[in-house]
Amino acid sequence: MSLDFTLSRRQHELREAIHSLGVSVVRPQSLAWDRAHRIPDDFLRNLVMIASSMGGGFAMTPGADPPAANATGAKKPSAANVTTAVAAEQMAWADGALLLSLPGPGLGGPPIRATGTPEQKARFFGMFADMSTELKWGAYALTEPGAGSDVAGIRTSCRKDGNHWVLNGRKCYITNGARASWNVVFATIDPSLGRAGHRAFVVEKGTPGFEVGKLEDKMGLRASETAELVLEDCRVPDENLVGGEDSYQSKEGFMTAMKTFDNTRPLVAAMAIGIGRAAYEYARDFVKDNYVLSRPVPRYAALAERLARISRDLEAARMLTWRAAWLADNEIANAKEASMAKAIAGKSAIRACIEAVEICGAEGSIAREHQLLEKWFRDIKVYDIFEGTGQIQRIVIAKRLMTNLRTF
Amino acid sequence: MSLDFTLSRRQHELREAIHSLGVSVVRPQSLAWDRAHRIPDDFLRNLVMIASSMGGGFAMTPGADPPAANATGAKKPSAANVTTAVAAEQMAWADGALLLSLPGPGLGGPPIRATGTPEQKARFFGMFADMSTELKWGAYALTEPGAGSDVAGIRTSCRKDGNHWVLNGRKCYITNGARASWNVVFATIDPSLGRAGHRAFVVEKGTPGFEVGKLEDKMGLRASETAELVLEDCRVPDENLVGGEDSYQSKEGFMTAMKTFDNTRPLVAAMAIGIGRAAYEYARDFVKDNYVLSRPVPRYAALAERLARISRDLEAARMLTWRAAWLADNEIANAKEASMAKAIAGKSAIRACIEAVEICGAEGSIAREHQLLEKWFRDIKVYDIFEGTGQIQRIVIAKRLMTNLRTF
Amino acid sequence: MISFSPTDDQKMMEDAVAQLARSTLRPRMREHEKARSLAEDVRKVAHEMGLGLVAIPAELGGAGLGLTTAVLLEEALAVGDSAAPFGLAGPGALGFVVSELGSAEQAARLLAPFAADDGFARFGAVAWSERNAVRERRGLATTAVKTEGGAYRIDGVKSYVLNADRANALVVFAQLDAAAEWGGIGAFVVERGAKGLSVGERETTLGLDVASVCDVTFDGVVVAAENRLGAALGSEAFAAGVIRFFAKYALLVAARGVGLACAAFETTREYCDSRIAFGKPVGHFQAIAFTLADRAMDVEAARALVHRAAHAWDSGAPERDALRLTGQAVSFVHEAAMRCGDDAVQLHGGAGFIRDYPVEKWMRDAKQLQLCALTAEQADQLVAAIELGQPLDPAWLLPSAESQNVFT
Amino acid sequence: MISFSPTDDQKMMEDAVAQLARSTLRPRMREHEKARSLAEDVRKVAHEMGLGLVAIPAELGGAGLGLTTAVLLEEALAVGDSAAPFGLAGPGALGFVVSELGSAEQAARLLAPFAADDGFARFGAVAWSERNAVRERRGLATTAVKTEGGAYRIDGVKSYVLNADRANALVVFAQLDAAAEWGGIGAFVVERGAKGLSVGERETTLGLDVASVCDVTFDGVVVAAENRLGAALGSEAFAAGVIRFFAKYALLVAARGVGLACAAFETTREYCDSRIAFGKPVGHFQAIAFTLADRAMDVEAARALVHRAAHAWDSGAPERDALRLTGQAVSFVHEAAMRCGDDAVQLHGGAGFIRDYPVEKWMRDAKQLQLCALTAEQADQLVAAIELGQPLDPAWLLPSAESQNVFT
Repeated sequence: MSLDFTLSRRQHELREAIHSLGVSVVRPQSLAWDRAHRIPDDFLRNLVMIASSMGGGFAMTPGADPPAANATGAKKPSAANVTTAVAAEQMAWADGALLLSLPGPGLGGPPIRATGTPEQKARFFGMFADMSTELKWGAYALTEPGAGSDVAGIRTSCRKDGNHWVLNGRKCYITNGARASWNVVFATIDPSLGRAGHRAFVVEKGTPGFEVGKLEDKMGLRASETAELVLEDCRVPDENLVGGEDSYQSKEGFMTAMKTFDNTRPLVAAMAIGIGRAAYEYARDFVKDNYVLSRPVPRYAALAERLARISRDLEAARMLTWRAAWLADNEIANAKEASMAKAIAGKSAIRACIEAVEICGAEGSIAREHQLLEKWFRDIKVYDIFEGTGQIQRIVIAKRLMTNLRTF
Repeated sequence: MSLDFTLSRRQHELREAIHSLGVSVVRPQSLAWDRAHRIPDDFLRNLVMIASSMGGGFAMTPGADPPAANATGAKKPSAANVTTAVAAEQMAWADGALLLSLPGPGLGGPPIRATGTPEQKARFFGMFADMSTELKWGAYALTEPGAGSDVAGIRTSCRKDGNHWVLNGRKCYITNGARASWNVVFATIDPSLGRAGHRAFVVEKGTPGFEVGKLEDKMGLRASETAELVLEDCRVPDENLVGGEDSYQSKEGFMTAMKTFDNTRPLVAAMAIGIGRAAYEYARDFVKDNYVLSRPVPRYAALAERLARISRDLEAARMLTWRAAWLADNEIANAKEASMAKAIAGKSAIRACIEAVEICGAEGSIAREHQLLEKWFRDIKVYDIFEGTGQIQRIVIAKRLMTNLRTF
Repeated sequence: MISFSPTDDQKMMEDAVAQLARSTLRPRMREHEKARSLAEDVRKVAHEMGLGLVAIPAELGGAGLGLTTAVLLEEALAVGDSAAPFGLAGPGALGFVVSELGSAEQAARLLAPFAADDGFARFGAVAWSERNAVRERRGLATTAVKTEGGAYRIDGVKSYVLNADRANALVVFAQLDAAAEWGGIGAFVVERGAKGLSVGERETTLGLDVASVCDVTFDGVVVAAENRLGAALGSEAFAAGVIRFFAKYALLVAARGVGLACAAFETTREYCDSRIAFGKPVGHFQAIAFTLADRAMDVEAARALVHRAAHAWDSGAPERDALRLTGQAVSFVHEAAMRCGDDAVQLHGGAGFIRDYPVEKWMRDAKQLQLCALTAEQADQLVAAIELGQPLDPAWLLPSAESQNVFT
Repeated sequence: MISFSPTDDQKMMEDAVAQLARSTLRPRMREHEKARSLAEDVRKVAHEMGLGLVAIPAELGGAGLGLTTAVLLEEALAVGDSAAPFGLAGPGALGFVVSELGSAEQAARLLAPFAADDGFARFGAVAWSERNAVRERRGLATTAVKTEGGAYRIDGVKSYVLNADRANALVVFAQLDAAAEWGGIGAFVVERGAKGLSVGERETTLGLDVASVCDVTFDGVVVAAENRLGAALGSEAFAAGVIRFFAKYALLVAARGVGLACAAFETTREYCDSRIAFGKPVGHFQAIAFTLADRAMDVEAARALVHRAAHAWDSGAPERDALRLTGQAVSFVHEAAMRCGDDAVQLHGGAGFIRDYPVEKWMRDAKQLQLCALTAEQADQLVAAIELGQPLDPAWLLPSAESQNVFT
């Protein structure tokens, strides 16, 4: 082991491949997708084909790994998380909604992977093995209208009734929740128990009592589907309780959700950096293309400083993101570092977008097919909100800095 | 009434007078005072003479107003607080420690003014009427080693014993506490009562059991005396309980201290702005004097932006300071606004000093008789700490923004 | 004498506008955004209130209420809908150009129609910015050539012209004397329907979408001599007038920014006061409460700076002082409004990203508002030039493709 | 492949230095500050550990451990006392100049004495900065004129030279060819006691007071031809070497900044963990906890950026990449260390301002450290020039009286 900050050949190639795809295919359609509120299935299908032709290289989300690999018990390659971060950054650089829209189990994967029974893994991951005729999604439904950051405060209820569970409640801001073949839905047997009362269920599409509410009209990431889900006396069979009843000793139910975040926060951080970098590069190239730098440009020194600081802060965020992913690859606890990555990436990327628009002046706020800065400005803000707001990340960090700090 | 941001003729003249004094007399000695840890009595005596010759115009601290004015019950001129803010800014511009070192009751004045008995006012203010032979100070002793921002947490005890009170405890960071003829000392009859248990006493120099501990060696404001005070079975006569026992119904005892802060925070804010402005002007003039601005200076645009933002933020702080003072002059409650002024002034002035040094490069960090930037950098930081840290100011503000927010 | 209170007349007008903002602009904000223009009935009401000509001197056909009144009213409007002031009928930027550069005769002739009964449908526009810089010299790419008959022939393309497609009259700035670079520009009034004038397609922008943004092409447009503004002015006086135009217009935009900041802050304060998480209002968490306290300071300081700058203009302060105060106000507001918009989304969490709530619009509007009239960067350069005693060189201080383009 | 772990050898060395820092440097910090130099016994220990020549290539007489090892060790030293690395014996900046510009013969000859047993009392220095800019041309004011015998005659005054009064050898940069401006400078080695060489009085500085700062006057100092460095290099190669010198030296300074930031953060974290106010540790208040979380991110990101830049140099990355990463690291560290120092004082409250506690020193040291080798502004300009594909023009990128002077 020695300090090393060079990508492996495979990581480098993967990044280059996604970059090319981004330039030639993704970006030219990005604004149209945003306006259509959807990435066409045909495009996604082609992407899945390309990805599998690259040796299944598109392991974009921790949950998207082919379950087979998991079933064999093969040890993960020790750079998997770093590789994922590198790829995710590049994909978000192309389009922020793309990775979120990829078919597969999505964020619903990790809880099943982490605590699901072998039968559940086979059943709920198996369906993604062949998507040549039909695309399929899984989704993760935790947030509720009354409980965002306060994950322990969910109110969706579940009660046992024979060999079924009956769920009642509303979930909101669920990525791919409407088109998902199944949602991992979190509910509570008793709100007063806090996290210990949580249970996770795989709720399959078409289950009676499970309805899709409205699709959200958002500031950005508009090509990504965000759904409200309604559960009214929704009956879910026992075998869909993730991990089975035995796995809900103490706080395991809730810890499942937390483990998900630890794995996905560096991923989301990487995506934020990708968008921030897109904005930065746009502004930098705008300067190169629009100014005659060989003669004195009045604002040059101020502009240069601004560009340098954006690039610097994105690089700082990238370091913390790689570090959190590297810790995960080395099976070292990384909850604090993952939250650091997420917090700094959200902040740096939002600043990058805010300042990039300013650098470009009026032109920066105008949307055109090849002028996506306006879109990135709209896309980026949620990266400091979902998967835990910047405030939540700082709580996670602070608890690990202070002795006996349990709550604020 | 109409929006107006022009100084009155009197305010303008006062500011100019202090400015001249600052340039010709104060600043040339400022670094020497800093190194000697003292402003010479002779200088202070002359200053007091000049001030009284200006019609008692140096009403620098709320407590320094001649008590006579108060005794007659004459309504204060409605611009007194604004005038004080203008003068205090200019005086701190000359030297940050000067105003703190001025003879007079200092911060000990307001609690006596606010709640003292007529006899107390006569006795403790009367001594300042003639300082031609001997300079005299009053002081305000609230902070303790274990209770800084947590004012309610003071542990210095007082218990009644016959027609005396017996005080025990330690006070720290007391401006002029060692040379003061008297200190207004806060103590508690019972810590479990919180603020309701507080009592304020005038402890006169030489009272048995009252000792001066060490004088603090500080980062900056080194010409200002900061003392530790020790009270060991210190017996204070009944008549020195500020306001007499009757005035300590409910939380009045503590509220006295709070009222002091409401009046002094804009004053401290103004002082911070004065130091910040000194640093800013130094950097601006450094640029004017050192660069040939008629030919392209590589860093010009970045430098210009930095200067503009420092000046802008100081101006913003000055607006909130004037506003808080103006509210006080118009007898409108200003606790929130006073804290806003203090918070923004501390922040802006510290940034001004930090950035001014950077603008000047290496030269900015070197101390010489006519090169006080290094000193201002050391002086300014405490302005975001004393009279309530930036955090405390934000608590005061937040409580007035949120319904039913009592504590954090 | 310093005072922070408007006159009773101003308060009455402010109240009336606030009423319109509360009852109409805010509730119909999303309706107007969707329609991409303000409804006629709203424009009519605003026109009846005389909001279009508040700041124009009475002798030039305006209401002559001064900039102080104007900023108070613009702020009140923007509290309702930050985009609305950009979409109301009236001369807009053209009013300032005409007052600063035109003769009394020209001003009266050009502004009269806006005061007429059908003024609710009349717009003025200013065509200043150009997408690409001239490479061979400094100055504007659009040219004005004097014809034999004494008229002028205008050729070129202007961009980022607000309400160009609705404008009954627009002022175009063009290069008269190429060799004189920025000293050789002139201003010309072009009426709707002029031969050779064509308005491009409406752009899609990040925010402020009730105002339209279009390119304007001048293909040999002939302008009569009497429609040249400032023909009698020397190039220095002309440049000074142009700088005054940008400064005053930017100050009005800044007032809108204060309104935006205020709306975003107030809405968020209320949300944090009522939204419960982890068992208490989220505003009772210190980090959130402190953020709100900081934004409260932003709003108060921004407002005071704008009022002060407006007062400087109205009270006849030296021009460089008024320009400096304006620059400081504009720069501060641009940043403060962005912070308020950004934090409004952040503190709303997921809800902040959804168009059901108003805050995401304020964040977008804040960003685009920074690009109207003068950017913070330009305002900073103006302040610094004054503080450093530099000449007010239009090449440095005016928006352009060589500095930053702005919407006018 | 990406890794954040040093080698076992590096860890061993780091531990040894950390031990010295913990057992000696920290406890004796104030003693050294008062003495204005490091005690001889401390310098001896450090010399025995070989800390002076870590980064110098083995073939030039150094330890050849590379910049990565050097930054690890410098950071560990600075955790003990941020000033100490500036006051230890060794070639210091001179080592980098000699490695970048000198021949192997020159380097071996000049560096050998520093490795000798009496090296604990040997200092090197670099005389670069000049207080006032030459007005008639760009470049250095100090001149070097070739004499008939082939030697050089140096005349001029240099400022901000670290340890000039203790230096056994110093490198002075001087103008050889006035017409070539920044392209016409040369570097010359001057030994202690050279005729015409005089060292001015030691300056009083804001921080880092164990290093001395003096002016150095060259009054016809004669330098033999073999003591001219880089004589064989073309002006472009020479300029590139000078930029590399500043970059590598600045990176080492940045490593010290990381140590400072880390010490300030850790001390403050512990203080906030134990100091009780309002009934709980102050670190349990959210606003303070979040501030600590932010500073923790600063420290981690700063460290990773420094490691990454050092690794780029050691692994033979393209020079522009290494320079860019260095610039980003330096700029980030300068700001992060200042934030950590500032907040350390702030979160200590009154105690932070008192010299009984270490934190006020870190705040002062942080400020002065920003002015050593390269400022953040200069680092930013370097990054921007690379990102914008601009030539690396010494007039823009090197410290000077026309940009910012620095301590070397």
